[in-house]
Amino acid sequence: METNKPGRGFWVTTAILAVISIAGVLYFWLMPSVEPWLPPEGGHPGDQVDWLFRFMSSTAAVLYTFVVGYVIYFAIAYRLRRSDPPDALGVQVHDNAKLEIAWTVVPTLFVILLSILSIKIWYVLQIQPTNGLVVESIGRQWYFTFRYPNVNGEVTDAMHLPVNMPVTLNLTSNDVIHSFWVPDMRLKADMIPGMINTIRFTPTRVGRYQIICTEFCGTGHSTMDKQTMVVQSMPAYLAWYHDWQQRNAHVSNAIPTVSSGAISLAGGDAAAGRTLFSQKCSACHALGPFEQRIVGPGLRGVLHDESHPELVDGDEATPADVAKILQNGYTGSMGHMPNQAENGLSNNDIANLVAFLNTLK
Amino acid sequence: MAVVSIPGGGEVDQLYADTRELRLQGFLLFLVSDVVLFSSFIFAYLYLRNSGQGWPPPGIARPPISLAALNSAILFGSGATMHYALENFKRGNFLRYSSLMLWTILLGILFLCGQGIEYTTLYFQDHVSWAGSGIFGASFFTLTGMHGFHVFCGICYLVVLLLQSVHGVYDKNKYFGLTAGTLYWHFVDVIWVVLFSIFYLI
Amino acid sequence: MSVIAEHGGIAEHIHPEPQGFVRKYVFSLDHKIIGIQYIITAFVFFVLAGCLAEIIRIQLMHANGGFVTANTYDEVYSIHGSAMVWLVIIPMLTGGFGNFVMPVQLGARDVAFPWLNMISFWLFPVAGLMLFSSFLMGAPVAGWTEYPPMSLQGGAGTSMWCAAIFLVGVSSTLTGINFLVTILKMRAPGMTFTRMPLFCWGQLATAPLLMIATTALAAALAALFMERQFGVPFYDPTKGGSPVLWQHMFWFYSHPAVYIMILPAFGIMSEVISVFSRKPVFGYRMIAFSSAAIALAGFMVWAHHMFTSGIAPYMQLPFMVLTFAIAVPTGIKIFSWLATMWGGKIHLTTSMLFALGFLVLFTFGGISGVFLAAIPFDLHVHGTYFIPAHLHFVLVGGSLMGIFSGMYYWFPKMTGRYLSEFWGRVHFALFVIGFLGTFLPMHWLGAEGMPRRVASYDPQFQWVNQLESIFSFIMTAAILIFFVNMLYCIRNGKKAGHNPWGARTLEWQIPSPPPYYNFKHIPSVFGLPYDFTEPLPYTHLEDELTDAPVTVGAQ
Amino acid sequence: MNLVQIEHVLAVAGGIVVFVVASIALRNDWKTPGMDNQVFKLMLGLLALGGVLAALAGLGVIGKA
Repeated sequence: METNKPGRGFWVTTAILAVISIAGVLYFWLMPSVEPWLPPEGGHPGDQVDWLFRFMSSTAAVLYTFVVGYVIYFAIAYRLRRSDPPDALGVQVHDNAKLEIAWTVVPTLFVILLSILSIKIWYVLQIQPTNGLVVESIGRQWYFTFRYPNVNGEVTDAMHLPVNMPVTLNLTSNDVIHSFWVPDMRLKADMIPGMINTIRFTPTRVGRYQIICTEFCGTGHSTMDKQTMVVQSMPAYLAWYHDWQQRNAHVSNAIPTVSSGAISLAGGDAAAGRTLFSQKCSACHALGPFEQRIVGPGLRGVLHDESHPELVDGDEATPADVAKILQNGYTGSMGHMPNQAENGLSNNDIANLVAFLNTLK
Repeated sequence: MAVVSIPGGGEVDQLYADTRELRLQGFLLFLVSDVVLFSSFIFAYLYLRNSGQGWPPPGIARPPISLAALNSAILFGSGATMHYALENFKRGNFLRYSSLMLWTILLGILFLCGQGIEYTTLYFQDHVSWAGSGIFGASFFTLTGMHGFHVFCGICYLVVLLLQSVHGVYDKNKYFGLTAGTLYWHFVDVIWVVLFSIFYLI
Repeated sequence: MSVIAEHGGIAEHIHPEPQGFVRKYVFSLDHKIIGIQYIITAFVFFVLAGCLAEIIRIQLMHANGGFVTANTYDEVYSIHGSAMVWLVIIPMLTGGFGNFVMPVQLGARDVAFPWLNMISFWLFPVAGLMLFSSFLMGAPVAGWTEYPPMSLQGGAGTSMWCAAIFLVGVSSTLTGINFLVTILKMRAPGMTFTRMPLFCWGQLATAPLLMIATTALAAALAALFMERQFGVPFYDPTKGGSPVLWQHMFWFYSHPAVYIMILPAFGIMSEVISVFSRKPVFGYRMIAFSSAAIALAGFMVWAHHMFTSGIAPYMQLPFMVLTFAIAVPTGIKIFSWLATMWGGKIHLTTSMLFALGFLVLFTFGGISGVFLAAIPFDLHVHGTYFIPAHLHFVLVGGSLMGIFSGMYYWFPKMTGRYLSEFWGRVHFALFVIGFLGTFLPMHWLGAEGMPRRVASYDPQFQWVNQLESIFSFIMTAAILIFFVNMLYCIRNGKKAGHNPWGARTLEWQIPSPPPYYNFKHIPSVFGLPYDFTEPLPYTHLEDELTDAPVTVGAQ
Repeated sequence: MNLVQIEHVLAVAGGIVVFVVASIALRNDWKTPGMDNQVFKLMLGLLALGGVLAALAGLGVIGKA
């Protein structure tokens, strides 16, 4: 019967494995960039994700080196040798309390540490600045469109962003579930019809980055990676933005802030409102009955629906109240609707929209 | 009956103490999985209900509570008669057993009739339908319909049990079928307590 | 002599041995025949789904695809995934090995409800045929997860898919009930929970998952079916439904399903590693309890598949931490198996080689699972090729390696003959090389920016995909060798005797293949089956290998 | 009395009867052993609760029309 204690070979192997795993740890911490493993990093908080990747990879390197090393070493060192009788038995140990406690407690501590670090970085993702540029992206079969503040119409080619400016990106979908992913920014959120998901980040490197849909969305899903996120310097961005605004100027006279006080609804033009609706509202609202939700409810008969005498804010359905909601936006049980500034609506636009909505019966 | 002679058979006795135990456990586990089925649909209902459209969704009338309460009382009553039917069978009082079984079946049918009235009123008077009334129609008719189907199956089961017991399939020492029937019927009742609460009371 | 008849007792489990071919091999009530039926059927579906996998790999040889149309490609991977999960791995590990081995290991003559067992089995090939027949009417395209609203747009076959998965779910649920009652009630005298072989512990942890989680899936599928066929709104947001509801209900099943697919394989590992190391399983209790812990925790982590779906941020945290926590019991198992090997006299049979392969590959899949559980990293790789890489490491590197290990281990018990060890080694070597070459680069592809479920992709990834495809052919060759080996050795393999591996669990103490009643006399158990220095911990086994008659018949 | 009122009255009466009967059955069975009886007791308890709910709903104390 062999001894119950590990022999010299075991400790030598352990030492070799320790050296290899330390090398692994050093590699993952000291490598100048994560680029062999992840795409180049293009912004904040992607750098945080990279940090977590380094941490997890280095600990995984330790664990995996030891598991694989021991499997191979044991299989060779403790194999049944030709000199052994065929019915030779191994060392009959059943358990070892200390060892078992150790390999329960150490991974538990590691799990706690990993949880703390992950939560910390998760928290960084949650507290990204909200005061920057607000862009909306809508997933469609099979392309993305983008909306910018104070501009009507949707950008359908590329998403332009200024460098070093925090971005709030509101995502939704027009048909099935898509997912918005820019590998270089390390961030992703699903675009789900009927919901708005938000991601916030700050691009820090000028360049063109691929935008990829990562949720299967139909036959064209494979081709939904052709659009790019163009991160440019502030002047270049502004030039693009103003050009884009100019090209859409015939639709609206954009205003920067939420106006205070009641909006005059006199002289609202229903026809202009209809055009505006298809540009500004139709991503989230259908013209069907209330039940037909996209993000918000269907708006047919919003002012003339006997089964809905009240609007979401609890007030009576009057043109003035509709205008108030358009002006201030809404956040509550039905979801979130951007306010006047975020939607880029002028007072005149609101009057036109209310006039249009009033015609729906 | 097929039999195996086994030396030292006392141990075999310990092994399969009683197939009644096995069947009982199997049947209870079946009921557990049925509970999970209902729970999943109830989860779906509560999830949709809280998805921000208000409840009942605008333009939809809840079914009247008076009929539902009466209907519930009928179904719960059938649970009580079923319980005493089994009690009487255990005591050997076959006549009372059969009459209580008949009452149970009758009350069960009454419950289904009540539900039929409720459905027709909803459909013809309030124009609430399964597929055409949004999540209200979907969850209400799916859940109550599934329960109604269970009641229907239960009634068929009870009829079979009654006929079997008339033909003497069960006796005072061997009546697992009746236990299972009672368990099933109680289960149907108890599920209704939950459905009644979540559809009519909250 | 005692006769147990009036009680209804044992007679229920001792039918006279059937004689006709149909009653013996087709509509059999015998758990061993049913187990083999499961294994054969699952292998047939394995071949079909494997062919689909090769279509996927051939398509991806070129960045523009072109082997099949994008729509066909979507159908192919959807059915590949569904079939591999529901028609191969789950039935193989629970219905197959569970049925064949578990009752014998418990010292029982059959499962608790043989009729139910037969029904469970026959639902399974029917469901499988339905699933594959969905190709005839436009198979589902939205992957094995079938997220609505996409699955609401899918072809008519999507409804067929719902019905097929529903049926195979009913089969799983019934099997779960059957196994749970068997394990709780039908253990041989003295076979306490702490003396049960660890494979039975694996099945004990799996059975409640089969029973409970599968029912939740049935509800989700029924709702999807109703929505597709009758327009009942559950998931369609334009009618008030919620697509995220499906994700919750689906993953409430499908995460436990992951453990349904791995816990029995864990059980096989414990048996194989202990027997071929000639050592007791190290830390029996910890391995057994960690199975239970994994099964329990498996119910509370489903939303880690939905970190990008916009569930409330504070809701994400408990799911992340609990998912991390599952690494602890899993780690305990891996470490315990390593310690079992330490100081052993390791027989490097094919079965043991696959067990070692399991340790190496599954650990990698487990570690990438921890990566995925961390929300910030998951936000990067979710929906990319990192996910197929991870899931193939745990399902192929874990479950399938377990199945292979179990096949080489129990094949002598099923047929009385060995599988060829030489070809087994060839199978092992080619399979591991092919597997690593196919799936290891996928991690990198995903992290670098290749989304999953695409029929064409960015040309910069073409060389990696070609490499993977070539290695996948090696893997296919390995599996062909395995099948030829099996088919050849059923009749021509070396005779194995009743206990070729020197194992000590009950199934090895009776002849191979086991007789209809398994045991002439039900043994009593007075110890664990892993003490190699002690005599066997069973009584009443003296007659099992002799020709002494057992009295069976009407009286 | 119109139909609705009759329904209310019957619901209250039925609910009370169910509660009383189920409670008595529960008390009689309280000490019975065996798994089936444990389940029966649980179910009887819930049945009694159901009776109370039906009666209260009939009274109009709880529930929304």
